[in-house]
Amino acid sequence: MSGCACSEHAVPPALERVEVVANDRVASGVGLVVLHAPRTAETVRSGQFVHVRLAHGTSFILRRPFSVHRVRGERIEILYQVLGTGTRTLAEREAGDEMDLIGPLGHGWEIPPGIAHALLVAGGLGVAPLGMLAEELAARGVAVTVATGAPNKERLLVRDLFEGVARRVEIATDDGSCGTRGFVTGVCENLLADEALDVVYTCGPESMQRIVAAQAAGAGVPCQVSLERLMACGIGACLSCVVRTSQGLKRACVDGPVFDAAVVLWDLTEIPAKQ
Amino acid sequence: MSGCACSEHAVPPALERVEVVANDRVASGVGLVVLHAPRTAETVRSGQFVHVRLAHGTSFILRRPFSVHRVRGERIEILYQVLGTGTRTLAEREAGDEMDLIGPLGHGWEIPPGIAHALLVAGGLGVAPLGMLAEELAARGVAVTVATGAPNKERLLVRDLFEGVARRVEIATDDGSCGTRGFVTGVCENLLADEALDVVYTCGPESMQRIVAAQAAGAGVPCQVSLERLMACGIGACLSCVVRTSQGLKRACVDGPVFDAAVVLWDLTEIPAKQ
Amino acid sequence: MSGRVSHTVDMSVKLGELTLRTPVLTASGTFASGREFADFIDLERLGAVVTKGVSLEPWEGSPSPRIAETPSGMLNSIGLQNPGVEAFCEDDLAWLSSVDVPVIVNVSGHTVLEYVSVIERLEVEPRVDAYEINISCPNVDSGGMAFGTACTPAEEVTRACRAATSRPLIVKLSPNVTDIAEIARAVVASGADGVSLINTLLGMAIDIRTFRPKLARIVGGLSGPAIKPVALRMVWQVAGAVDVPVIGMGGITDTEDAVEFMLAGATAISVGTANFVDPTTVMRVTDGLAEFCRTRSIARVSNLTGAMRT
Amino acid sequence: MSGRVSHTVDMSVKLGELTLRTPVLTASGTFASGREFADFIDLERLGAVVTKGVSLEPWEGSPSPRIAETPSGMLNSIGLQNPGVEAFCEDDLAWLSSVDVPVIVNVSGHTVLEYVSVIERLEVEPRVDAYEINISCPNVDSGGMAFGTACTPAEEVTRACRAATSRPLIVKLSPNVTDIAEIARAVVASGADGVSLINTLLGMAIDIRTFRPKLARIVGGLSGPAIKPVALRMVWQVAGAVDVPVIGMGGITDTEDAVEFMLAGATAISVGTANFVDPTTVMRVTDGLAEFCRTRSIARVSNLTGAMRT
Ligand SMILES: Cc1cc2nc3c(=O)[nH]c(=O)nc-3n(C[C@H](O)[C@H](O)[C@H](O)COP(=O)(O)OP(=O)(O)OC[C@H]3O[C@@H](n4cnc5c(N)ncnc54)[C@H](O)[C@@H]3O)c2cc1C
Ligand SMILES: Cc1cc2nc3c(=O)[nH]c(=O)nc-3n(C[C@H](O)[C@H](O)[C@H](O)COP(=O)(O)OP(=O)(O)OC[C@H]3O[C@@H](n4cnc5c(N)ncnc54)[C@H](O)[C@@H]3O)c2cc1C
Ligand SMILES: Cc1cc2nc3c(=O)[nH]c(=O)nc-3n(C[C@H](O)[C@H](O)[C@H](O)COP(=O)(O)O)c2cc1C
Ligand SMILES: Cc1cc2nc3c(=O)[nH]c(=O)nc-3n(C[C@H](O)[C@H](O)[C@H](O)COP(=O)(O)O)c2cc1C
Ligand code: FES
Ligand code: FES
Repeated sequence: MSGCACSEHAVPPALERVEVVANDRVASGVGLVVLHAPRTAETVRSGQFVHVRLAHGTSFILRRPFSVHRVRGERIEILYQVLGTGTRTLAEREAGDEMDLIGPLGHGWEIPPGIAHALLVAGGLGVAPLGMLAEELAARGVAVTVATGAPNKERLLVRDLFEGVARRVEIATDDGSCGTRGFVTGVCENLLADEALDVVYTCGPESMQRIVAAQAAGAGVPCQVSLERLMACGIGACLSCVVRTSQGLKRACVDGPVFDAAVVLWDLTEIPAKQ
Repeated sequence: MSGCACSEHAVPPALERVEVVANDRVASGVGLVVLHAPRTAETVRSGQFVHVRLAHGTSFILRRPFSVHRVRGERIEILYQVLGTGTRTLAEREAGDEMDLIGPLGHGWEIPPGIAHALLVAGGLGVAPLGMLAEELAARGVAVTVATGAPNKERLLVRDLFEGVARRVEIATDDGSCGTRGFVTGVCENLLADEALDVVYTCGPESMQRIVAAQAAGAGVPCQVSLERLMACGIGACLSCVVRTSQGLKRACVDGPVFDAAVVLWDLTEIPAKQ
Repeated sequence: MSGRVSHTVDMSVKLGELTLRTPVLTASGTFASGREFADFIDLERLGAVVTKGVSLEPWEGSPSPRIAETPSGMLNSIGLQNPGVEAFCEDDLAWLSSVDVPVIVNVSGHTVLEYVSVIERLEVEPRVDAYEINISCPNVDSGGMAFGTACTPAEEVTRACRAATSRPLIVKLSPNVTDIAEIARAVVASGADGVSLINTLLGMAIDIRTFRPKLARIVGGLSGPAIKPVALRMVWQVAGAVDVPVIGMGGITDTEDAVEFMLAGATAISVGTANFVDPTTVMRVTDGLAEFCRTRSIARVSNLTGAMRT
Repeated sequence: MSGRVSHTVDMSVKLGELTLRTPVLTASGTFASGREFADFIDLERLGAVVTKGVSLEPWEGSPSPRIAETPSGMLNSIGLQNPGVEAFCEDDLAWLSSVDVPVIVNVSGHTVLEYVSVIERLEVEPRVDAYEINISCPNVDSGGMAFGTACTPAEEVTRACRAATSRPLIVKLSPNVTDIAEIARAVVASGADGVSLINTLLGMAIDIRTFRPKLARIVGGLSGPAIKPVALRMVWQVAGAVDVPVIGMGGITDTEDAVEFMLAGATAISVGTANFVDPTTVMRVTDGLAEFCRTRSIARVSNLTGAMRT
């Protein structure tokens, strides 16, 4: 996050050759890949991402950005949704396969000193960068409340992780097959009214984040959002990933992906949803 | 071969989905892949080839032509040299992998009725389309003499197959590590003088085939050559593979790859050697 | 196929007077006259067969090597090798007489007169449904692309061909120009009933082992998926510039590609290089287009033409 | 590295007056001013850093989405977003002052006057070694490519820039033209000390789910391996047409690609899109070129320039 305290401690990114340790389907169209990536595992901060080269040759050339979902020793975990060429290739990778990534990248979540209670609001795959954050907050003694949404029970993700570290987990499904029927923004609204919160962290579809940001602003709680943009370089050189803010155009890859919701000028640049 | 009797029996090519049964390194830079390809196995004739799709996606798009080396039941064998992108990909394929091919393609070797003794002259990978031929000739009671050459003993290919079916096998290596020291054309010259031959079949570098053709012509023995050209379609539609003959331009993929040496107008269109 | 929607899609498209069963054609020079593909597909399900280029006299074409593979594409310098219009009528058209599919003959020439002479010979053949005038071949020394890279020669060829026939006349445009829309307007003003694009982009490759060009003719035409973005842009520009049907091509490999070209403004599309990769491509794309429309309740495939929203 | 040959290769090349340590440069707009790559490579081993395009005032660039992936390539419509020449001098040039590498500043403008004004501001900066005049950006509405697709405007910009500086002046050419050699001759006659090519090919992609163009600006520039054959052909044509050094680029990803461009006539080469794929590409290519020469006993890398045998 531009100008935030954490940037001072950020470690420069490096090209790291990594090995697939495991790669499993965890929900319909969603996989979890575990990578042996000691340098990234040691240096990554919650909310940062890695830029992964999924194929050699020239069939598709660009890397793909993925949040680091969790760290376990020398391993990092990536939670991914199978959408197109790149993520299809990722789903085919098996234990022992090698690939390379650039990381850790971007400014992650900011944990303001002295906070007592944080709300994490996730929509769908938005849970990915919130996993590490939930663990880190809990480890620091910050009370964590989670609101997480999915189309249905089968596509609800990482519930166990959240239930392991959070004080309260509220679930919303479109069809009501688990938790409240409806969108996660409804749950969020209630929690903002219910709980004494110091900060809101959110990730998910941009339209959802925008609503959460407005709700938080309405409740007077600071909010951090994590925005996706199409990325070529991932390291700040190409300007493909810009986000409009009240401080001018910012690069999602180095100035974000996490931004203070208060500075974001929401527009229609969201990546069209695939499904 | 244009206008030869065998064409009447040729079966139209088809797109066949095949499975890798085994894929092993058989010499330095050379592999043998066994494919479960029932239709091709049943219909292919010696000297014909298959056009294999080694990759999906668009990194490299063209198929690769390979001679059918041997047939065993529902399986075909391809002997291949690792040279570039395509053959490197082929070398990585493992048992169980699927791919598709178009085949059988081209006019293969012609076995004139009533012949008693055939000479097969192979240079390097030129052994590939001669394997099936040697077996077929032997099965028909034709005496087979083989002259085969390689840079050295380690790179000598399919000696066992030839020794199993041929009456006489003469070997030439550039460094003399096996058989005569020198080129296979030297051995061929001697055999043409030594033996009463009805036909010469040759495959290998075009410069070598050209010499063998001249030697055979000098000895008054009919000679068939198998020519390589860069091929896009493999089925006669694109005209990328033309061979100059006294009967005009012919397509190596459908009018060849086997041609009567007497009609070939040798020129400098040979594919430059990689090694 | 989705089980929920069952209405059939009207796959026909109109190329001027000509009504085609489907918008899926073959790109000239990549499909011969169809015979070689009859082992793999049902030719009668095509919108039309566009034949290889035909000239007045037999052409030898270029020396070998004639192709080279490049990232997501290939270069070719076949050089319009063909047996001449007479042999074409005797062999290819005769063979096609037993196949129920429209035939568009791709016409080549070194001079305006040669184009006209080829058309004159073909006028007596009932099996010909339309002409595609190739003013964009990068692989012949005179004629070919030279006609397609400036307005005046393009107009001259078109006018002369127009005078020689009342059959539908499609002019095939070269992408190797600064302003393809300008050339398109010029040929339409000169009597073209439609335009097709793109022909290949002029390219080159060098063998770093031998220091020689990979093609004997040094330069050749780039085709395949690599050129798709350029082709699509040009189809969009041309469709916005002229009022005649546009046949779009350049790297079409699957249904998605075909849809993109139609959305950009193509009335019909041609499959070229992909025929070499998968000889059943045209059937896959035909079925895919129908399915694409069906699942979106689009009644007519022609509704896709120019439907891009900006 | 082969153990048998141990002589060192002279990797320096001359771009007019400028002697570069190696022929490997960065392509404008793909490397910012090098800072972001300092974590991955040793900038001082580069032939030169070619900066992103700089204009007089800050430019906002194009709306998002600004990129789209295509077969073996990508489209971009960044639209020359940059903070203007003043901020460029304060930030980028200041940062570069501690790095020992030649700096070539890529100059953009909407008008001839704007190009000149940018140069005038940069003339007082000692850290600038040469200018690359971008008359070929497809992503701005006025200026940019419009200057690069006809001789007269290309000549005007070049003459005006020439008058403003005695530093080496390189003009970056657009591939979206009928005859790039003609434009090259025109800019050299107007005072260019060198030419660089190619900029991106104008292309387009459509999202078939939304029926919308994938780029907010509809069209954008195609780069990456897909365009290599076209770029190589143009470098060969231009190298044969002018007597000044040619900087070749377009899809260079590895040593083989770089060798091809030099054989075709390039004195130096630039790596663009490949920097995104592998940020160490320039180092790989630098080492690879030295090794290529070493194993072939080629004493000077510059001997490769134009060494294609036809
Ligand atoms: C900072 C960041 C973190 C992300 N973290 C995750 C994560 O943890 N888990 C996860 O599943 N996804 C994540 N994404 C989205 C993920 O990058 C895309 O889903 C993925 O790139 C799609 O690739 P594809 O080849 O399958 O799709 P295709 O559509 O075939 O890709 C084509 C191009 O579009 C780009 N693209 C497509 N969708 C997106 C998208 N939503 N965001 C960015 N680029 C896109 C691709 O990178 C590629 O360049 C993240 C994106 C960003 C920017
Ligand atoms: C009829 C026929 C039968 C063949 N049989 C065999 C065989 O049994 N075993 C074997 O090892 N090789 C055989 N070859 C050669 C084989 O096709 C090439 O070695 C292979 O295509 C190289 O592909 P690559 O991707 O590894 O090389 P690359 O050089 O990367 O390929 C680039 C392009 O050049 C073509 N190409 C390169 N070398 C050749 C060549 N020598 N002949 C034809 N095309 C080439 C490729 O097909 C491709 O289109 C045969 C060729 C022909 C025409
Ligand atoms: C091998 C080959 C031969 C071609 N011959 C012709 C031709 O004779 N006449 C013509 O107008 N276009 C010819 N073309 C161009 C194609 O018809 C088509 O315009 C071009 O290849 C782009 O489409 P694609 O990318 O789908 O191949 C040829 C293309 C190839 C690859
Ligand atoms: C994201 C991006 C931004 C670019 N910006 C510029 C620019 O500012 N000025 C310029 O002259 N060229 C610019 N280019 C063109 C490149 O410098 C180069 O000419 C082109 O991309 C071809 O090389 P490549 O295929 O190696 O990328 C840009 C290219 C890309 C991909
Ligand atoms: S992805 Fe290149 S600047 Fe952000
Ligand atoms: S490879 Fe196409 S005609 Fe022979």
